[in-house]
Amino acid sequence: MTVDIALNVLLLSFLAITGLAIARVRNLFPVAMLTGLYSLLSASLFQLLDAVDVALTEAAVGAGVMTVLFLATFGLTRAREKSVPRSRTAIGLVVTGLTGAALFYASLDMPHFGAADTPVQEHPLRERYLETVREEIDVPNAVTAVLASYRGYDTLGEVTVVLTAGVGVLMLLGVSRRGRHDDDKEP
Amino acid sequence: MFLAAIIGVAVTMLLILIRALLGPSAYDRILALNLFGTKTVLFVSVLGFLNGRPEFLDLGLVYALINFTGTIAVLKFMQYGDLGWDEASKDKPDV
Amino acid sequence: MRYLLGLIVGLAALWLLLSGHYSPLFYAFGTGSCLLTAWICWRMRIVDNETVPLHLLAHAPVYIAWLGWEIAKSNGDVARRILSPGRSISPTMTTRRVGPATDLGRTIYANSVTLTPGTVTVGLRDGLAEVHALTDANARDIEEGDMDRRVQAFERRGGVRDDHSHDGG
Amino acid sequence: MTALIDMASWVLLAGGAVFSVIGGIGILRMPDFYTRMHAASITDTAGMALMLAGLMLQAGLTLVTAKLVFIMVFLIITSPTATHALARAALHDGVRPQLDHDRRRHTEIEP
Repeated sequence: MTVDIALNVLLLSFLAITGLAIARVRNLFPVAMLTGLYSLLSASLFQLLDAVDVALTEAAVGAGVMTVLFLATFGLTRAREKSVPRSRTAIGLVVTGLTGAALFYASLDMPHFGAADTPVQEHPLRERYLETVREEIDVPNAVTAVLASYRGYDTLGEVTVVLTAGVGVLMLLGVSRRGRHDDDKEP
Repeated sequence: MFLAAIIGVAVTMLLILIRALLGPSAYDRILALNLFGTKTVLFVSVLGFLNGRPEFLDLGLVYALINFTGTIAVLKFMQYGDLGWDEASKDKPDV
Repeated sequence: MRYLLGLIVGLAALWLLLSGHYSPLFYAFGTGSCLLTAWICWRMRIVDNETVPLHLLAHAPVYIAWLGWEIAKSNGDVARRILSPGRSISPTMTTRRVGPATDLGRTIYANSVTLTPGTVTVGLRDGLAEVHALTDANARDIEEGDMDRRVQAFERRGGVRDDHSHDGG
Repeated sequence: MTALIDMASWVLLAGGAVFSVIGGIGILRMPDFYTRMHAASITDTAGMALMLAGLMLQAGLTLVTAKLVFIMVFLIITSPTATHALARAALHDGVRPQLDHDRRRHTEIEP
């Protein structure tokens, strides 16, 4: 358990360093890469919390698709942050600080990690899903069954995200060169 | 012993992070970030074993691929200022 | 056709190893996804001896073993240089005419050079490889061309009998 | 036998960690971008391979090992490609290497 705590602290401090660097660097180009790094780190944190499916999504969307979208945006705009007067950054700092404090305060009400007396553990629906999933859906993973069948429409939206990732990869590897015309480049 | 391995990876990640912050050029940062990605792959792989759930290696596989596409995307952007475009398409239409 | 079959077999093996669930339903899913992928690749016309290098498969272990040994040696060397105090490096750029005849062979060569610590291929154009080496000795190894000959032999054993003369290196 | 395999896997894991840290030190110590790439390739080859091999010994002949092999193959194929693309882009962009010797037979790079 102490190992887990140490790793959590380590990853969180990496996250903090990356976050500070993102805030400080003015050239947006390294910032795009640093946000990718941030996603990889948070995905590792999710894995540490045993939420592998969330980690997968975070890695694919945060590190993969978001980087590509950032870069595509830079292709159309400038990749340098406009300098902002100090008074306005102070307002930003205050707003961020307050939001952070509110979130921290809210987190105090959350049950502890892995606590047994939470709705997740005690709700009667949980038993039903875990017991009947094999007969009803016949897939080995209960989470998959819930995602893909019991709340299939919701998942359909998420799958769209994965499709976007696929399109991003195709775009990158230059397979769809034929479809490109010069007139789709905005001035 | 997985602990020693994970500490090694973590220290490496820290060193790489320092290089990513120091720069000085954008290429140094890309190198550092690409490397940080592969270290993350090792990190999650060892972490799976450390927590006794090595089945989670799929995560490592996905990271390895994402990291590669991310790096290539960044480089493509740097070279052409744009994505999804290839030098070869100018004179040699495919198919 | 041979390459398409090879691709399907390869994909099926990949699926079987990654899936870990063996029941009729999953076999159906697996077969469907393999065939779909193979069809997409075929439609993109990228199924050929370059993307599915069946002919190199049999001889790959020998080359990989040799490459692994080379990588191990140069790893030790570069690690020593990093740890030794003072300046122990002498960065060198050099060029070498690449021996392998096919694009695939050249790529294998360039990637092998890059994979070996101490040397990085920075350019590959018109049969010339431009290499950045950490030390003068690394650069001389490239110029002597041991790896080049190995890749050529690997390529030739794989059945590419392209006997046009090279001007060596 | 199990103890022996355990021992071997520990040695591999520790070796991987050591090489990976050495590479990290190299990334900080090397004087310019191109030499840093060589240090990076240490962590990407020796560090990665030894560590994954150590994990493979722990997993034995299971699907986990197969996945580790795939990770290794992916990394071995993609890492030099990424490094090469990076080096080429840097050279193309006019990042000049600090050199002791320059034996290039052609000068493609604009001053």
